[in-house]
Amino acid sequence: GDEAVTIGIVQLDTSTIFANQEAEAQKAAYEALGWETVVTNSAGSPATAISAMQNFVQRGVDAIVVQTYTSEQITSGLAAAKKAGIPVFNTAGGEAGVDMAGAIDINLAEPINSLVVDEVKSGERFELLTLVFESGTPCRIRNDDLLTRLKDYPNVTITRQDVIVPGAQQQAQQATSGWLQANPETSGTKHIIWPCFADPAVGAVSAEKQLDRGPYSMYTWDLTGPAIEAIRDGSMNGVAWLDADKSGQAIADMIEEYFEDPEGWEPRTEEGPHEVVTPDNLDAFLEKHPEVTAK
Amino acid sequence: MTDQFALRVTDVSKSYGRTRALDNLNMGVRPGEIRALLGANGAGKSTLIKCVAGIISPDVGILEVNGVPQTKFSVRNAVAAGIRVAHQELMVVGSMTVAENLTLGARLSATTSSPRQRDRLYRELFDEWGIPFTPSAVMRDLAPPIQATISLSKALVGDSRVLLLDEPTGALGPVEVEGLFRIIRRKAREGTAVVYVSHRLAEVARLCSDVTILRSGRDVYSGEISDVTEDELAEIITRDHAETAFTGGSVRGDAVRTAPTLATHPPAPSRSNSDRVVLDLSHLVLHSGVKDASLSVREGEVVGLAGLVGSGRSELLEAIAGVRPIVSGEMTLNGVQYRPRDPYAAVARGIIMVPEERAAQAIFATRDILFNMSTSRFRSLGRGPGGFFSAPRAYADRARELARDLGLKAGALTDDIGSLSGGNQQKVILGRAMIDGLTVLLLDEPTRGVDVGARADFQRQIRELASRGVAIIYVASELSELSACDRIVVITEGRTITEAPTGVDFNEEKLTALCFPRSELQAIAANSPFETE
Amino acid sequence: MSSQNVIDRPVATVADRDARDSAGRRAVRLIGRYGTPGVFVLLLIVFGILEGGMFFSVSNFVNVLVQSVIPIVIALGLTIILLVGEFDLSIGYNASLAGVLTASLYSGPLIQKVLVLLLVIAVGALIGFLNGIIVTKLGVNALVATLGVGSLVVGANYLVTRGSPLTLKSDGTELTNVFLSGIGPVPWVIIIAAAVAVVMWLVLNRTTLGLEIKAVGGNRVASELSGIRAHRVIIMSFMIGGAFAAIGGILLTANVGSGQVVGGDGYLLSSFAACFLGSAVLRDGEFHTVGTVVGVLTITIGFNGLAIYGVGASAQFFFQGALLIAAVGMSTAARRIIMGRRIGH
Amino acid sequence: MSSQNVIDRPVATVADRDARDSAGRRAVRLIGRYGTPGVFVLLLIVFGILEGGMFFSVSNFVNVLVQSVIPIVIALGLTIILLVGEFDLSIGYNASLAGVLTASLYSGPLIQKVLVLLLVIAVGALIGFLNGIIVTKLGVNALVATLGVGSLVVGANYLVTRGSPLTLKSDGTELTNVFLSGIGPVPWVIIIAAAVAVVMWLVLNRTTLGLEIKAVGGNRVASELSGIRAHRVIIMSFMIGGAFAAIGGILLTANVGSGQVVGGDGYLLSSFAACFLGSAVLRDGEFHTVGTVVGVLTITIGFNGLAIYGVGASAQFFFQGALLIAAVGMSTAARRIIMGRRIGH
Ligand SMILES: Nc1ncnc2c1ncn2[C@@H]1O[C@H](COP(=O)(O)OP(=O)(O)OP(=O)(O)O)[C@@H](O)[C@H]1O
Ligand SMILES: Nc1ncnc2c1ncn2[C@@H]1O[C@H](COP(=O)(O)OP(=O)(O)OP(=O)(O)O)[C@@H](O)[C@H]1O
Ligand SMILES: [Mg+2]
Ligand SMILES: [Mg+2]
Repeated sequence: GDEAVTIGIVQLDTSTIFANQEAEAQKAAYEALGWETVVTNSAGSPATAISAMQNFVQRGVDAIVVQTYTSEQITSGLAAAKKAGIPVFNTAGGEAGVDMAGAIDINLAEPINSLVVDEVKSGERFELLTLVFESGTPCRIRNDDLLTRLKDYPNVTITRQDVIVPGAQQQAQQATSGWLQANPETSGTKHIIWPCFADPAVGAVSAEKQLDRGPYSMYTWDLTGPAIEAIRDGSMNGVAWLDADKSGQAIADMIEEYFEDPEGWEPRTEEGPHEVVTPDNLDAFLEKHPEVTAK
Repeated sequence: MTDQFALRVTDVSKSYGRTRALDNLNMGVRPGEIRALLGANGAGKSTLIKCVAGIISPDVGILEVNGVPQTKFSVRNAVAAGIRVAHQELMVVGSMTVAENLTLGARLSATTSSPRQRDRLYRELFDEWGIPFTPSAVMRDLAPPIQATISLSKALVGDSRVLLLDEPTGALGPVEVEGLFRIIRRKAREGTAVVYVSHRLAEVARLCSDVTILRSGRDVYSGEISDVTEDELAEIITRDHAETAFTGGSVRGDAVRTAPTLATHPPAPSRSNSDRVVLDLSHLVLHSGVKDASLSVREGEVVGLAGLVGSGRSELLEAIAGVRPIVSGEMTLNGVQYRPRDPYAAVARGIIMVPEERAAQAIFATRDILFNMSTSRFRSLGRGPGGFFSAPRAYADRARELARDLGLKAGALTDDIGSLSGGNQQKVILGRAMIDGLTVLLLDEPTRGVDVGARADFQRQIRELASRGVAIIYVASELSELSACDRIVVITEGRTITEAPTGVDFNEEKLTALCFPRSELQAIAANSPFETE
Repeated sequence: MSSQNVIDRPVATVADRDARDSAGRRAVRLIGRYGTPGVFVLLLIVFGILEGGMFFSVSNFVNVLVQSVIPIVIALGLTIILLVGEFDLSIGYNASLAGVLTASLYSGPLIQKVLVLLLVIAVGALIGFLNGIIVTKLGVNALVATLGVGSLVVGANYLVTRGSPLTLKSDGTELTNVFLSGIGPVPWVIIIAAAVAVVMWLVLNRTTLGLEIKAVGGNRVASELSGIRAHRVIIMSFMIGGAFAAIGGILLTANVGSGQVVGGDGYLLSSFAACFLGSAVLRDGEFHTVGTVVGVLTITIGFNGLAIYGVGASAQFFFQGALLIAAVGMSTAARRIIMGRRIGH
Repeated sequence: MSSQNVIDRPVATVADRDARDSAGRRAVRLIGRYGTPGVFVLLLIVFGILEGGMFFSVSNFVNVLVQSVIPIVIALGLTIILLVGEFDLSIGYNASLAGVLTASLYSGPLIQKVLVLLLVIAVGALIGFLNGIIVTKLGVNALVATLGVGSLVVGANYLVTRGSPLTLKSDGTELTNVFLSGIGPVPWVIIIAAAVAVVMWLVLNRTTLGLEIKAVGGNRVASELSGIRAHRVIIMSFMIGGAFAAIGGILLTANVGSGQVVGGDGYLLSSFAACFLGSAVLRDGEFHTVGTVVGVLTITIGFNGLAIYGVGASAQFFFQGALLIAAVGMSTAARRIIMGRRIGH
């Protein structure tokens, strides 16, 4: 675009829920500011993300927002942007730094993992199943955070099962039912399931239902329609909800602020606006955010 | 005979791109008539049959069945009009049982829908044929000849007004042929009009009442078979062959004029004067087909291998060519033990085979003549260590020589192999087999589906090769072809039993008789179904 | 491929049928015929020993069957496409789309729900139809064609969902119940899957279409010369395959109670593997109903056992790879020995 | 398939070679011959109009080339495998593994770095070797064999990475520089890719191996009866294909600056599509070097244009699908018209 400001969004993929919601929210925010938006789906591949960034550079966008990818994953993309003097912002890719002008952290590892810690504090024996999609940055960040937090809780036995995309859901289902078979109900032992994003969570729930076990404590991310139902019927105990609209607004504001004075700009990272929804606060939450169910 | 034509073709033309497969063709067949449809390779026989069968539609022309013009061309309409066709291609699905294959054919011989009745019809047919009917057998488990009969039976079963047979005997042996002729004659008596395509003129003379000869899509002769001799037929078929002699045109195709040498040679009636045994087999046994084969070939000798189809001739050749592992027995090449691990090992020792199924086993359909001729010498002519780099020029030069020697009829070496007639394709394959240091040449049915003209040429080439000292084993189901061999070895049910006289003493009937296992001879005498292993 | 069949035809299996056949060769042939079933039993034994009751329990047995249901349905659809000699890369996306469509539309009075399901299946068949048309009429290689169509399907999926999963309407419970309730310990889905398998078996073995499918797959030219309309048969096969994928997608939504955007994508490779494992069952390398079912069960049991044992991701991949190569390799190698011919394979 | 070719192909080309042919047919044939290039030019024009300077700029030209480098290298490897008549589902995983291996090992003195690169390429070739052995010696269908091996490769990948990407060591800059620096505006990678393409062209058109590959791909049995060791040729092809995939993986790491666990997987389908687009270039449905390169460029330009133009996610999927079907469909269909409807199509 010539005088109209254009923002290029490199979307993680079209199947990760928060990626979609957040991208949508960004678009809305930019449009509100009268800006243009160009979105490219990187299909989860850093190389594609880099291509997308290079293409944006060609188009001469005024700023690029990259979802999830960390700066070492997209080196040459960042280089291209730098050469063209285009600032790169980032959501869910961890800290902003030398080559990232700014970042919104929407991985929300802390708020959920602290809930897990709260439960295992009791000191009873716990069987914890983690369903991890390691190659997905958010999952990795969340999982690493969990492990550091649970280091000093010997009463928790962690079983890790990896899932990959696509197929995370049925893999999670198989992994969970296997885990449930291997860890039958025994007095004094509690079960916790920790899926690192929506798909495995859905799979885990249906495995519980299938074997008619639980529902056990389940902590996860992405507050989707299905998740709300799961919280209501008690099969999920804590789900992080990213206030996509607010975080979209936040990145928009950050970029706007940057444009006011590019030279004096200091890279900074903000935590994405969010809430943790539990069975207790579910109704209150839905009161407060009718848009969630509206979507 | 009525004057009413059962099948009438008027001014039918069909072109494929530039190729005029059919050119204002006219032909009429009356009920009860068995009309031979002859012509060189590429003359248009199969094209005509495909038109009548409704598989392809002519560009122009009228096609009447019992005086009714066929407007809409489709397989179903043709069948409805009482037309039954056995195509040149084997019409079987190997992975399915015989019964399933026949059910597939049902819509083509749609005489009845009830499976039981169909089964009965087929049983009667195969009884008449003298072949065991095994509905439950999986097609690919059966011998090639048996498969062929099943493919044919789809057209033969039930009633029909017009019966078209495209080279039906190509894969059959004497027994199957006799049975087939019986059936054809019976159908003719019942008033079916039969069109019979074949390159075997002897057969034609025995079976057919009338004849139509095609040349490049035109009907150049029509009349009663009794009015012409075999030689005359051959002469008409081959006269001024559509294709022009290969002129040694450069690879790029611009024609350079050089007189064909070998093709004009007279057949050399040589008896090999050397007694040096090149290849010797003793009591060879294979996993299948060959049970006890012994024979030896001398330098410059052409040994004919006579046997019924399915007697294991191909297996024997394949074992020599390194295609099949040997269970027991000995092979020696020039006195030293010879046990090829694979065809590569055989070719390395100058032993190479021209296989039976040209299309499936020999032709590189998407490539040009040059490529098809050179595959056996890519490395030997290649440049650099171990012939690492290809040598297009060397290949081309050699191919041009061979094309000239073989009297290959083609425009340029860069023409597509598919543009050649069957006979000339076979010459290309022969050219491929003429590698440097060729010691033993194995020919399996080299003239199958090749027209009479091309055959004569081809036989001359074989002779010429022999006179250069190459040892040759020659397999042909059409036994008359073996007359020119120096010796004939008879193989029956995988066993080499005896030798048969050649040259002047050659006698086809005697030879045929020798080929049969005793049990089968009796069976035939009794003309009742006989056992095959 | 077929050019090789042309070669093998005469001799290979003549020897195969030969009554006076050596014991050794007969043994080899057994291996050839029972490659996958062998592996299957092996798995049962190994996991039985390692995990005992955990593995050999009614609940786990049912559990394995239930987990096999969706892959079985989808793989059966692929089987028919492979049988006709084609391939379909779009079935996974097809299933995903069906899943989200079901989730977004399934509600209201029973009649409407039934119509919705029929509609979804029709959409699946339509996608198959598109594949078939492009493959037959345009003559595009099946892999490319279905890759392209698959991409269109994903696009449609994204239009419907905007990338977020869709919850099944609250009145969609009887759909989810096919997994949760049933006759005694046997959930409805197992019965449904069994029915689907029977239907497929009948189609392939008791109808003319089935015969024509095998014919076209076995020898396209011969079948066309026999008056079979290969184009129609191929298109039909793609449509059936698409419809089955859609049914799989519906069951997927029934299973998790929501329409997952990429829920079905993962089934492509696994059903593909299952079909080929199945081709190493009983018949000599042909695709067939029973084989595909056994193939799916083998894979599921394997993963279930591994999951109970709690091994990591890499082990699972190794398992799948080894399983494929071992089972299929065993039978092909065995067939090869019997063939007694050194070339063409 | 081949059995049909045996029947149709020859004559097809007879018709194609036709000189004295109607103008209409000649037009159709042009489309047939130049289907992909046609689409290619079409894209240039459309995007040129829509985006003008943005699209038609030296920098964007270079940009497109750079983006094509990795797919070109991988697709060229696949080309040789397709030419020999086989298929390889493992190249994507192969590239991914090469990527992570490079990231984890590439460091230290130059000599060591070179050795590392050679090692990585060797591993790629080894994977190809494994594929080749299973396909030839065990006689397993290439799709299954390579799916199985691919599965093993992914397993190995997980063993190396535990699933998380590996960052290139700090002293690995000259690797990343092949993308960032070069001669004038031309980054080194473009030169590398050009070199790779030339090598492949030479192998296929100037060596005996190239001829043997075409022979084996053209008619396996006939080539073996001509004394060509088909097994060796096939194994060689798989090894070359694997090595090229590995090179692609190395470049991937160079591009991304880190080893991505699934980084290369996506290249399987795209290079596959490129090869088929390429087969519709100039020669009649035959795979060749130039064609593959054009195919990759067509795809890249398509996506580049879309990205610059900025269409929505779903639209991107639609375009990708349409692009594939259109380009390949156009040329195959055109070729079909020339030959006239025939059996076996
Ligand atoms: N499908 C096709 N496409 C293009 N040309 C064809 C096709 N089929 C046959 N032709 C050409 O048409 C001509 C007649 O072919 P046809 O098969 O009818 O000859 P034929 O008399 O059956 O030869 P043969 O005795 O070898 O079977 C040949 O020049 C052949 O190349
Ligand atoms: N009637 C039969 N039933 C089943 N198998 C048979 C029959 N006759 C022969 N065979 C088998 O077929 C194979 C021989 O077929 P093949 O065609 O190679 O022999 P051939 O003598 O070369 O005949 P052809 O002229 O067809 O080449 C052998 O394995 C033999 O056991
Ligand atoms: Mg013919
Ligand atoms: Mg034979």
